[in-house]
Parts: sequence; C-alpha cells; structure tokens
Amino acid sequence: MAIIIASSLIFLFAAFLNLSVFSKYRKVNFINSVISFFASLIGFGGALAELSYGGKFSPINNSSFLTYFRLDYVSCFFLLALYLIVVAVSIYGNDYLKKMEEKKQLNFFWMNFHILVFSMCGVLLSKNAFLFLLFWELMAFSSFFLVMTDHKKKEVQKAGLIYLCANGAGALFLIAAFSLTSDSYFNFAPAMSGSTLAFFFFLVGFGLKAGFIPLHIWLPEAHPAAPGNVSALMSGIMIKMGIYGIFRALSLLSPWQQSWGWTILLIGIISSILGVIFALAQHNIKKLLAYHSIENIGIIMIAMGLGILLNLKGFNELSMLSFCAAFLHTLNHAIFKSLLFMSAGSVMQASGIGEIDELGGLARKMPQTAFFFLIASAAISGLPFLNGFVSEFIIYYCSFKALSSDSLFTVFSVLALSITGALALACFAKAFSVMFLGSPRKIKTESVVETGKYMRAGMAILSFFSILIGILPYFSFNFLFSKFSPILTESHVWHEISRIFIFFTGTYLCAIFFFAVFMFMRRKIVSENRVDLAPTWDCGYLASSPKIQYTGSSFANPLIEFFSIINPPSASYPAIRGYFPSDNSYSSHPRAFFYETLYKPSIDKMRKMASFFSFIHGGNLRMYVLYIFLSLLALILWKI
Amino acid sequence: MISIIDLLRDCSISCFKEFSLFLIIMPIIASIICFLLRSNSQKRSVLFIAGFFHFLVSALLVFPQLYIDNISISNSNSLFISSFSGNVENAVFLMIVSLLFLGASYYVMGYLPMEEKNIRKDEEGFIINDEPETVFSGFMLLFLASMTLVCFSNHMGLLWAAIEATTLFSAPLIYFHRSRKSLEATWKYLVVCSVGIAIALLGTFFLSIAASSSGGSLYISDLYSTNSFNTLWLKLAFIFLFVGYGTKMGLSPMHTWLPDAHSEAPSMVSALLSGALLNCAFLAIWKSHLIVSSAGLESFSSSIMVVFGIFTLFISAVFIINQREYKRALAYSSVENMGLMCLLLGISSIAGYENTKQFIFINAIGHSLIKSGMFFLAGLVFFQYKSKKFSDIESMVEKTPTMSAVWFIGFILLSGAPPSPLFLPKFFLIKAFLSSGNYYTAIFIILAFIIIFGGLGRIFFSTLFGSKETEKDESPQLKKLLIPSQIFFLSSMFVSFLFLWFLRG
Amino acid sequence: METISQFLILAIIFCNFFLLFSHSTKRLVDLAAIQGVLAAFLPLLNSREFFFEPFIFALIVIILKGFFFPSILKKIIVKNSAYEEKRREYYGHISWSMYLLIFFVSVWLSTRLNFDVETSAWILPASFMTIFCGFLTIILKSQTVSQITGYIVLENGIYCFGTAIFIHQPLMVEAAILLDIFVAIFVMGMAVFHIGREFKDSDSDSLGELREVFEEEAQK
Amino acid sequence: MENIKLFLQAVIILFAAPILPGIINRVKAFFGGRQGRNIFQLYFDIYKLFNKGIVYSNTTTLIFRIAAPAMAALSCIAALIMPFGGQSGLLSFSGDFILIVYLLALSRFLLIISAMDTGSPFEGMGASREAQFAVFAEPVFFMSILTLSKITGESSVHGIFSKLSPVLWVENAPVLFLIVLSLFIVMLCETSRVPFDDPDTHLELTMIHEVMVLDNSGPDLGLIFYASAIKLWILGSFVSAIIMPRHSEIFWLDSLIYISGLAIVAISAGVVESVMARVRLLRVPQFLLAAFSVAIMAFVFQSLKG
Repeated sequence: MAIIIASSLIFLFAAFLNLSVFSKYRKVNFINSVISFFASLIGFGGALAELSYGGKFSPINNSSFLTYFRLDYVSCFFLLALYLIVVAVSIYGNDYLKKMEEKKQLNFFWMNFHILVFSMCGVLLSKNAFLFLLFWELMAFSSFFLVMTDHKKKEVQKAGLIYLCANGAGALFLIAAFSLTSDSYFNFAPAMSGSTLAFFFFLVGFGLKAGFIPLHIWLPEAHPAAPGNVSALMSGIMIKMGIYGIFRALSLLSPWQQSWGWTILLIGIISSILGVIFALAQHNIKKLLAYHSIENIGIIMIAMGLGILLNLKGFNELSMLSFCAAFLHTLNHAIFKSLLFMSAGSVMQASGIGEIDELGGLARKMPQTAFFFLIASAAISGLPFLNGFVSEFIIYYCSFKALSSDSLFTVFSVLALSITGALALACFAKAFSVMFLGSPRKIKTESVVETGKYMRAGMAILSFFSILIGILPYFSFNFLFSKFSPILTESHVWHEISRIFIFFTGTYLCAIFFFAVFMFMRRKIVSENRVDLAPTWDCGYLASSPKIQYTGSSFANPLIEFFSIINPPSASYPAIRGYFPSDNSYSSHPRAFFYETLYKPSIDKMRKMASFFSFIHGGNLRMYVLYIFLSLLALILWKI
Repeated sequence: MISIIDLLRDCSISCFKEFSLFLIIMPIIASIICFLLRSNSQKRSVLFIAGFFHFLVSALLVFPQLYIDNISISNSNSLFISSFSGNVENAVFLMIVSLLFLGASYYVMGYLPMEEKNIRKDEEGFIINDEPETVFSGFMLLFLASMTLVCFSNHMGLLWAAIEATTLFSAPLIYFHRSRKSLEATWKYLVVCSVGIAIALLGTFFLSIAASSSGGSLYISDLYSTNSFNTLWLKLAFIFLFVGYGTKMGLSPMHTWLPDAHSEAPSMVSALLSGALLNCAFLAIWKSHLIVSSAGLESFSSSIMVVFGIFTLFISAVFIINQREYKRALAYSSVENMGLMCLLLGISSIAGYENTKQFIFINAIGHSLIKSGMFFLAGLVFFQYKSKKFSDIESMVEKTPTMSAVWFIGFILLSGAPPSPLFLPKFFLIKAFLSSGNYYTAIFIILAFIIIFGGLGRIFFSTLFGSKETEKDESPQLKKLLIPSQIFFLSSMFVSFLFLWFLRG
Repeated sequence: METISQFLILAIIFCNFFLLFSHSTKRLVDLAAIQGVLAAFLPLLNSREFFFEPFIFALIVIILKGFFFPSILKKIIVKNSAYEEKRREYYGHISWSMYLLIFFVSVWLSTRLNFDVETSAWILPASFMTIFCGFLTIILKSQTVSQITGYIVLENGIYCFGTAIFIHQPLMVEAAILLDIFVAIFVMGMAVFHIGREFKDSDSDSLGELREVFEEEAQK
Repeated sequence: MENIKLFLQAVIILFAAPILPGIINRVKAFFGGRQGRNIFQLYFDIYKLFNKGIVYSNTTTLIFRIAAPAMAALSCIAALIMPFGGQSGLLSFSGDFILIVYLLALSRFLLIISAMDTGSPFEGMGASREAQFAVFAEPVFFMSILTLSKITGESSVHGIFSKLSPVLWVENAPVLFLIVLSLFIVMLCETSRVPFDDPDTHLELTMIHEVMVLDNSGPDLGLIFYASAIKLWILGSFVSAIIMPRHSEIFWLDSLIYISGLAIVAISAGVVESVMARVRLLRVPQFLLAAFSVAIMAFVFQSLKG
C-alpha cells in the first residue's frame, strides 16, 4: 500500500514541478517522461507485489488522513492496469511530443498528464465519497485540458465542449448516487432506501465516463481530438474508471435485483454490437478505434451483467468467474487499445494523414509499427494466441456452463459475443490491410520513416504483455485472480478453467510445431526451385495503378449496406447531367448517429423552449412590478 | 498565545456595543471625508483604509466570539444586538460583508486609474464619462455602513430601514458608467426594490399586530421568546416579509432587477451587490423564518420557501442556457445560488435545523467569495476585450493566459466541483430530498444543475478557446488586479476543507 | 371624532378612485399629495390623549407630502414635458375591472383578518385599497413620474395602516422609516431627472433595451 | 493402446482429408453424365504444386509469405481437436468448439490479410465478401451448438458426440433435424461450396474463396488446398456425427461408421452442388439468416420441451 501511495505522490510532485520549475525550461519532454516512467514502474511493482503475496489488504486504521483510503483486491487490480499503461504511454510520449515541443511550451500538458494519473490513483484508492468525487472531478478537468491541447481546430473545440458537459452531468448524477449511499461523514455506506434509484444514478453517472451506447456521444469526439498518447491513456484506462465505479456501486447496493442484471446485460449487448457497426463505417482511424472502445466496454458490461444474473440464479462460482472475466477483459482492453492508439498515433505522425483510405503500403516503411498494429488488431478481435481470446473464452465458458432452461440470458450473451467477434474481425482486417498492406494510395511513402525508438519501446512493452497473457493464460490467470475470492479458487470450476488453459498452451505449441514443419518443407523446396517476383495478377490490364485497390469503405460496404437501417451513411453524389460522361464524385461520410438523431435535436428543442420564457424578462418595468403584485396575491390566496 | 486570545475575547465581549457602533459610524465619517477631499487618489486610499479598519474590527469582534457559544448575554430590547452568541448568522454575514468590501476597495485602487485612461464608447457611440469619484466613494462607504447596520440590528423596523438604505445607497453606484443602459438598470433597480421593500414594511407592521397580544414590540430577541402570536396575522406578516425581502434577495418571480443591475454596474459594485447585498436580504428572511418557526408555524414558511426555491432554480436554468452575455450569466448564477439557499432554509425543518445551518453558512461564504472573485475577473475581461457578449471574445487562453487560468478555476469552483465549497450544500440538498422520498423534485433539481453547468460551460468554453491566431499581450497591472480574485478563490477552497475538518470532528 | 375619521377614510378611498382614472400626471401628483395629508391627520384624530411626538411627526409628514414632493414632481414634469399619459384603448376597462377587484379583495381580507385592535371600522379596507391602488398606478401608468406617484400612494397606504394600529414604536425606528421613505422618493426624483435629460421622452416603455434576447430573435 | 489410437486418428485425418473434395467432384461429374476426375486427384495436385517454384507479387510483404503455412497449421490443429469416431480428439476440453471456431476465424483473418496484401482489386473483393459471410455464419454455428449442448447437457464437442445416441434421435427428432440442416448450410458457406460460391468458376469477379488465393503459387497454393480440405473435413464431421451416432465401443467399427458418415455428407454436398445454381451475392446474407432462424427455432422447440 505504501509503495502505491508513494508512486502516486511522485506524480503529484511532478505536476507541481511542471507548474513551477519547468516553466522556464524549453525542452521538458525528456525529464517528464523519465519521471513518469520510473514512478509508474515503482507503482507497477508495488501493485504486482500487493497482488501476488500481499493479499492482506488490511485497512489502515491509524487516525491519520489515510483512513479515507483503502486498497482492496479490485482497486489493486485496476492500479496494476493503470501503471502498466502509464509505463508504456510515458515512454511513448517522450518521442511522440518531440514535434509538438518545438511549436509550444509543453509543461502545461505534462502537468495535466501527471494530475490525470494522480487523480486516477486517487479515485481507485479513496473510500470517502467526497474524496472520490474530488479526484473524479480532478480527473475530468485534467483530461479535458489534455483533449484540448491543440485547441485551434474546430472539431477539437466541439469535442471539448461535449466532453465538458458530459463530465458535468456525470458528476451531478454521482452526487445524487453518493448522497443515497453515504453516511453523514461521506464514507461509503450501503444504501438504506431506494437502492434501485441509487443504482440508476450510479449507472448513468459512471456510464457517462465508461461510454456505453446511450451515453457515448463524447467518446468518438474526444479521442480523435486528443493527441496520440493522451487518447491511448484515456481509452485504455480512464474509461475503466467507469467500470470500476459500477463494480464499486454493485458492492455498495447489497441485495442485487434481477432488473439490474438485465439492464447491464442489455446495455452491454447493444453497445457491443452497435459500437462495432458504427466502427465499420468510420474512415478516420482514431474514430474507428474510439467506437471500438465502446464495443469492448459493451463486452465488459455483458460479463458484468452475466455475473449479476448468474449470482441471482445461484451459480455463485460462475458469477465470480464472469466478474473475473470482466476484470481480465478490462486489463486486456487497456493493453491492446492503448497499443492500437499508440500505433495509430505514430502512423498519423509519420504520414500526417488520419483517413485510412489515403494510406497503404506502410508495412514496408514502418515494419515494427505494422507488427504491433497487427498484434493489437488480432487481439481486439479476440483471435487465439492473444489476450483478447482468453477473456472472451471465459465469458463463453460461463454462459455455456450455466445453460439451463430459465437462463435465457446466456444465449443472448453468446450470440452478442459471436456477432461482435466476427464484425470486429472484419473491421480490423480492413483497418490493418488498408493502412499497412497493398501499395500506397495517396500517401507518398518516400518521406515516411519508422517512428522513434522510444515509441516502439512503449509499443513493444504492451505487445509483450498481450502475447504473454495470450500464450500463457494459465500462468497469468492464476497470478491475477488467485486472491480474488477463496470460494472461487476451491471450486471445481476453477480447476476446470485452469485445465483448459493448459490445453490452450498445448494447442498453441502444436500449432507452432506444425507451422515450423510446413515452413521447413517449403524452405527445402524453395531452395531448389526458382523464386522470382512479378507484378500482381490483374487480368492482363496493362497500366494498373494503386487507385484500383480495395479501400476501407469499399471493403466494409456490403456490411454497411446491410446495417444501414441502424447507421444510415450520408452519401453525397451529384446526379449525372447531360449525356456525355463528365467527371463525377461519390463521397460517403459516416454520421454520428446517436448524436445527430437523439442529443442534438433534444438540446435544440430545450433551448427553443427556454427562449419561450424570454418574455418574462421583456424589459418592461411595469411587467416586473406586476410580477411582484401577482406573487403577493398568489401567496395570499394560497396560504391564507 | 492563549492569553492574547483570552484578552481579545474579554474585550470583545465587554465593549461589543462600542465596537459595533464604531463599525457603523466609521464608514459614514469616511464618506463625509471623501465628499470633502478633492483628488481622486486620496478618495480611493480613504476607501481602502476604511475597508481595512472595518475588516480588522469586525474580525476582532467575530473570531473570539466563536469560542464562547455558551455565554448567552440576553440582548434585551436594545436596538443593536449585544453579542453574536445568540445569532451566529449575523457574525458570518458581517464577516462576508467586510471581507468583500476590503477586496472591492483594493480592486478599486487598481481599476479606477485604468478606467480614467481609456475612453469607452457605448454601443450607440456616445462617449461614456464616469460618475464623479466623490459620489462613487461616498456612496460606497454609505453602502458599507448600511450593510453593517443590517448585520447588527435587533429590531425588525431598524432591519427594514437598513435594507432600504442599502438600496438607496447602491442605486447611484450602479449608475457609475453614465450610459443609457446603466441608467435604465438603475431606474428598474430602484422601482422594483423600493416597491418590494415597501411590502416588507407592511409585513413588519403586520408582525407587530400579530405580536400585539404581548405588547407588539418588534425586538427580534423578544419575538423569539413570545409564543402567543395571532397566527393569522403572523402568516400574513411572513408572506409580506418573504415577498418584500425576496425581491431584494432575487428570488425568482421578483428577480428581474438582478441581471440588469449586475450586467450594467461596474464590476466591483456588482461584486458587492451579489456577494454582500443578497446575503443581507437573506438574513432578513432567515430572521422572519426563525420568528415564524419559534411560533410553531415552521411547515408553513418552509413550504413557501421550497416552492420559491425550486421556481428560482427553474428560472435561472432557463435563462442561463440561452444567455449571450457573461455578466448576465454570472447574475443568473447568483439567482440560482440564492434559490439554493432558500431551498436549504426550506428543508431545514425536514432535515434538522442544526446541520442545515452549517450548510447554509458554507454556501453563503462560498458563493459570495467565488461570485465576487468572478465579477472582479469579469471587469478585467470587459476592460481587456471591450465587449459583454462572449461570442465576441475568442481564444483568451492565447491572449491572456494567467487571466484565463484564473477565469477557468473560477468556473470550476462556480460549477460546484468538489474542491469548491458549493459542492457540499448541493450534496446535502440532494441527499435531503432523496432520503425524504420525494424523488421527482430531486431529479428536477439535478436536471436544473446540469443545465446550469452546461450553460455556464458553453459560455466559459467559447471565451477561452478559439481558432483566431493571437499573440500574448497581457498588461502587468492587469496581473496585479488578479490578486483579489485569486485570494478569494483560494480562501473559498480553504473554507471548504476547513468545514470538512469540522464536520469530521 | 369618530365621524370625522370615517369621513377622512372615505375621502382617501375616493382619492384612490380618481387616481386610477386621471390621465394628466399633474393631477395624479396632487391627488397623491391630498391623500398623504389626509393620512397624516388620521393618527391625531384616533389618539385620545395628546402626545407630543406623533404631532410633530404628523406635521413633518404633512409638510413633506403635502408641499415639498408635489413641487419637486411638478418641476420634473415641466422639465421632462411629461404632461399627459399615453391614452390606450383598453385603459378604461382595465382600470374599472382592477378597481373592483382590489375593492373586493381588500374587503374580503379585512373581514378575514379579525382585527382585535379597536380603531375606526373602515381603516383596514381603506389602507389595503390604497396599497393595491399604489401598485396599480405603477403597473398601469407608463410615465416615469407617475410611477413615483404610484410609489407615494403605496407609502400613503402603508402609513395609514401604520397609524391605524397605533403601536408606539421606539422613536429612532419611526424616524428611520420616515427618513428612508423620503430619501427613496428624493433619489427616484433625481433618477427621473437624469432619465429626462438622457432620453427625450420620459415614458418608461422607452426604457426597454435591457431584455433577454436569444439567438433566433437576435438573428431576425 | 489409447494414445496409439489417438495418434492413428490424427494420421487418418491428416491424410484422408483431401478425399472429400474428390468425392464431391465425382458426384457432380456423375450428375453431369461425365466420368469425372479421379477421387485422389487433389493428392496429385498438392504433390505437383509442392514441387513447383514460387512467384511472389512485388507489392506483398512478409505476411503474404507466412500466411499459407500458418493457415494450414491452424486448420490441422483444429482438426486434431475434433473427436474421431467415438474417441475424443487429441485434446478435448469443455468449450473446445469455441477454440475450433476461433482457430478457423484466425485462419480466415490471415487469409483476408494476405489477400489484401497483394493489392489487387479482385483479392480485395473476395476478402470483403469472405468477411461479410463470416459475420452471418458464426452466429448460426454457435446457435446450433447451443441447442446441441442444451439437448445433451454437455459443453464439449466430444461430450456432445458421445451423448448423441439413436435413443436421443427418437426423442427430439425434429430439433436434431433442424440443427443438421443449419450446420449443413454453415458447412456449405464456410467451405464456399455452390449455393454460396462456385469453386471452379474462372471469372475473378464472381469468385469468393478462390479469388483470395489468386496470387499464391507453388507450395503455398498446395498448402491452401490442403487447409480447405481439412476445413471441409472438420465441418463435415460435425454434421456426420449428428447423422450417424454410434456407440459400439469397437474403435474400428465406430471410425468406419464415422468415415462413411463423412462420405454421405460429401455426397449430399455434391448432390446439392449439382442440383442448385449459385445464389445471387445479395441473397447470400438472407440465406444465412434463414439458417439462423432455423437454428433459433430448434432452440425454442428444445427449451419449450425441455
């Protein structure tokens, strides 16, 4: 516990340092990234130690200020994920911000970065409602400033405003929720009355931060607007604070109800499927990744909904297991989503283009970044050999094990997971191949060069962990969840899962063995015969150009057409005039569906209604005196 | 160290009456001096010195009193209260008034010389020349004197006279920039407030009728103790008092003067108006609520206050969302906070008077400090950018970084995020409504707060960020003038943590 | 003594009536002055024995309300040339209906409030009538000067209410209240004088710039 | 004795798989009145291809080079997990069909990427169609496995197949029939047989699966043919295990019945190919959604009765 508090205090100290000392220096990047790297490394070590043999989680009971903080299993797990991502992001940040450093003074940026990490540690550690909300607001405002780093652009300003309002609304709902579940000294206390209402407030308050479907409008705006390393940190870890909050809320509201489980499950299913459908239609790489965060949050919510419903149905070990799956998927998603944002950031920095349809053939120029992006996209679509598959497998496992007559919800979760998996595979195959493979479309790849060594180091760390959890699930699952709850570790479910994970490693080894055999056979044959290069078969068409390649939108077009009722793309192609063919253009750009059909009209209607009341302040003095007279009369008639 | 405190405590108890008289008369004398002096800088220094001494003496009076709650010296029918023991709220509001006046006088010292140098044009192009300094500083000090009188009065009639005096002395202050709009604002302020105050006078007379069975004396201390009231007259009295002082406090059907007065008055005057004056009016309502509840009609008065409080929240939410001027937005946020305080007082009968009292204090202190800090800032922003509409101001972060930093911190505090003292009353209010079971009002209040946050957010956001390329040009004395707001913001945060320390204790 | 105070109260009620229906601001000011003087006489008639202070106060009130303020307001009327109220077509009907309304409300109120302090019977409804009439003058008349007269009428109603109950307040409080009222009227006069100088016609409807205008209207 | 049997099974699968496409072509030729190719024609093609040189397109990267062997390896592993006859596969655990499906998904992912790597419009077209069909095929597969595990109460492939018995067929014949139908449609779609995609068409625009392997040559092409054959074997064995349940505890008899079941499935696939023509490309999703509704109907029948 002490190590973790020490590391978070280092972050606070670094933030203060930035404010005062560093404002004079011009090049603050290196020092800051070194400080945050070492601090998060210490924190990571502390969390690992706490998780593996610590386990005591005894609350600190001295009367000092520390009584308001406690470290139990769940917060330790989230701290582990947080520090892991911060380690990678801080290294990555050092190189990523080099270009930006020439343009403007970055100490304000780094100060906010440190405050963000410090406030996230605070959120995870605090046991007192006031402190929790204090750190929550600190997190909200520091991430707001990080999103607004290059506030010159129009869409960044729009994103910033939506993000600010979402945070404000979320904080107020949390105030309402905590008011129901805290004693007079603001410490967490189980809700006395109206727990369903408290649950609703918690869900909305934390949902605005987690970003599942109905409350997600800020996410696809804020993440593309933020610089690469910030959006990696935000979508990797900051969204998970919402998930942590929902879990903490569930532990506070003791008697779970059927309706809660179903709401969380349905929200999970809707946001996972809709998230990936929206992602398919996106052209901008960061928007695509932002929508995928929504999809993965949906998967985590499915796991949590499953956990609640299984608990109510009496499958206690299975419900514990599905909560483990939710936490594992949080860690997995943190790893591969930050990896994706980092590689996307380095691609955008190297090529300067965000639209995937203009990129292509980058793998030749940026081999390592291409490799990391491949690892991450395979992991996010839940393919074997990588960590995405492990957590999705556990969710499948729990739903199949609990398949009895009245547990219909397992069917929904299995279907949702399978559809999301297939769609995610299609989406990331498109993204990876359009960006990295084939021949370069609009981009001039001569100028493109591999990204800095620190950025690659940051990405390497995360891909190492992704492969580690993927290839050796038994080792990592046991290490992470043996301390979760004694009931689970003794149950037969635990043994069966461990056996399965050993089988996983076995199958992977066989697969690699077969792969080696085939490669060896081919090498022997290839060495004898000739190997030569020729242009791709193009039906004998002489002048083939990169433009005839399949772009991202054409790849995803059949699926977008099929799902167009949910997410109608707004295509614009002028009608063909005259008889002779003139040059024509077709452009289709995805619309932020929920924002434009649900939020924008409602806000405009609200403002129109509000402007209706402008007559009250119509400027005529006699009306004002009339108001006093009328209120006087009204009170007399009402009360006397 | 302990002995000094005891010494201070004894002398503050013994010569309480002398000190209070000094606090009232000293500003009047200072204003007379100002009328006599000629050069403007001398007037401003007199203003500052008076403010400083006023703060010193009131601090001397208030802080030692906090340790001796037990000795209740009966302030029998003397016009002025003889000690703060019975009524702590007077002490708190006195402290707010004197602290704000000190900040405002310091601000005036820096602001007025800047004002003289630049000639500002009205929208229609008329050159705006300012009120003669004598009128300004003179009435400012009289304004201070009347507000101190409000905090010390123990007689309802005297309380009424003091509040009427505050209206009259603040009217010329609003008319400082001699533009057509400020004249219109002054006229509306005068008519609406004096009509409201007249109703309050009628309410005072009804109160004396209600208490006629026990000699009809209007001494607040006596009114607390008498329990033989004619209930019908008491109800009518409370209604008239509530509507009268509610106009002065800015509760919502009667709030119409507030946005005009605040947006047209110079920033230091509007800071004092929204920080100190609204509190004094609230003090009067608080006293009448106490009188009514001591006579057992608590549910009657709190139901009225809850209804008016919620209507005020609704009106301020409706008007903030479409607002186009930042000063008017700040004014409506004052209206919202006053509605919040009225609501808090209203639910004190449900949620127990003792701990709601603490939250009303923290809200009053927090709101006054933050709002006056914001108005000082608004004055500087107006001075720098020459326009009241936030759409004309762009990329403040580039042009004036330090001011925009303080400007955004002010917004965070105003929005009720945890470090700010305004968070705790909101928390308590929602908790009281939710635990007492009326969920719909709770949800309505939450929506109102969200809309207000969104409206303010939109305004502050579009002033801070913009796509115009501007280089940094921040005049040094502008930075010097940021000091009062910075001090006020920091002290408000300190107050919230101090309050939490007490609560935990 | 009883009949004279009855008679005075009736005169006050009639002043209210004329107030509502006259259009010339000068006549309004005179009516308010008369009403003020009548209200000032009331305490003298009610009180049995002769006290010194109330007599002095009554005298001051008579001098101020009767002579000082009308002269100021008349000078302002001349200065701003605000002689005539704007004639609105619905004016008559509204005044009538409002007059009847406030008459019934005040009678209803005074019957409801069983008034145990012994004074002349009609004082309560008369004072309510005057107060509500003061309100109506401010609301219905559009000239700034007539709004001051409306305020004076309001003060008259409150004053004659105060005298009705005749509970002796400490001297300082009585003085403070009277001082405040007169300073208020004086400051209003100053404000109207400035308005006259700033705006050509001193009609209060011209003072309409400070209002909530929202985007749509702004663009229109 | 046990692991010898397991080893034997693996050898049989790995070597017998290419027969199935031969059987299908033979049935199509019979319907066409032609003599048809030799059943073991696919062995000769693979052997021939293994001795050829390799031509790589100059736009391809490392991914194109390692895709074909990786796909072959993954398919073999998936085949090994499958139970053979009455016996469980080399490694069987509860929820192993999830691993099988996702291994096939990984091989499909590699196929799509290698296709897009060549940068040719045709391969892109094939890749996007493949990705689209997979989206609709997977839920059908999972739905039918859900119903199966609900009937048998087991959650591993081996468990399900060992529980399937003629007695079970009698009890819930309609449900099992619907599951067989939906699994058969999924098999046809996944291995790109006629109703969804014509394996031996020559116009690149109409192909789906073949067009993705347009640029592979030599040993890579051989490995890809081998992998698609194994995939046909895996999905076919799901269908055959349900049609011919057998518990005679005699290893040889069970495996014989299992292989004959597979032959029947291949023959029926050949019949379907020669009877039906290709379905228009836009109609394919509706076709799969029909299979999905069949699977849901099966589940609803089962849960109502269950």
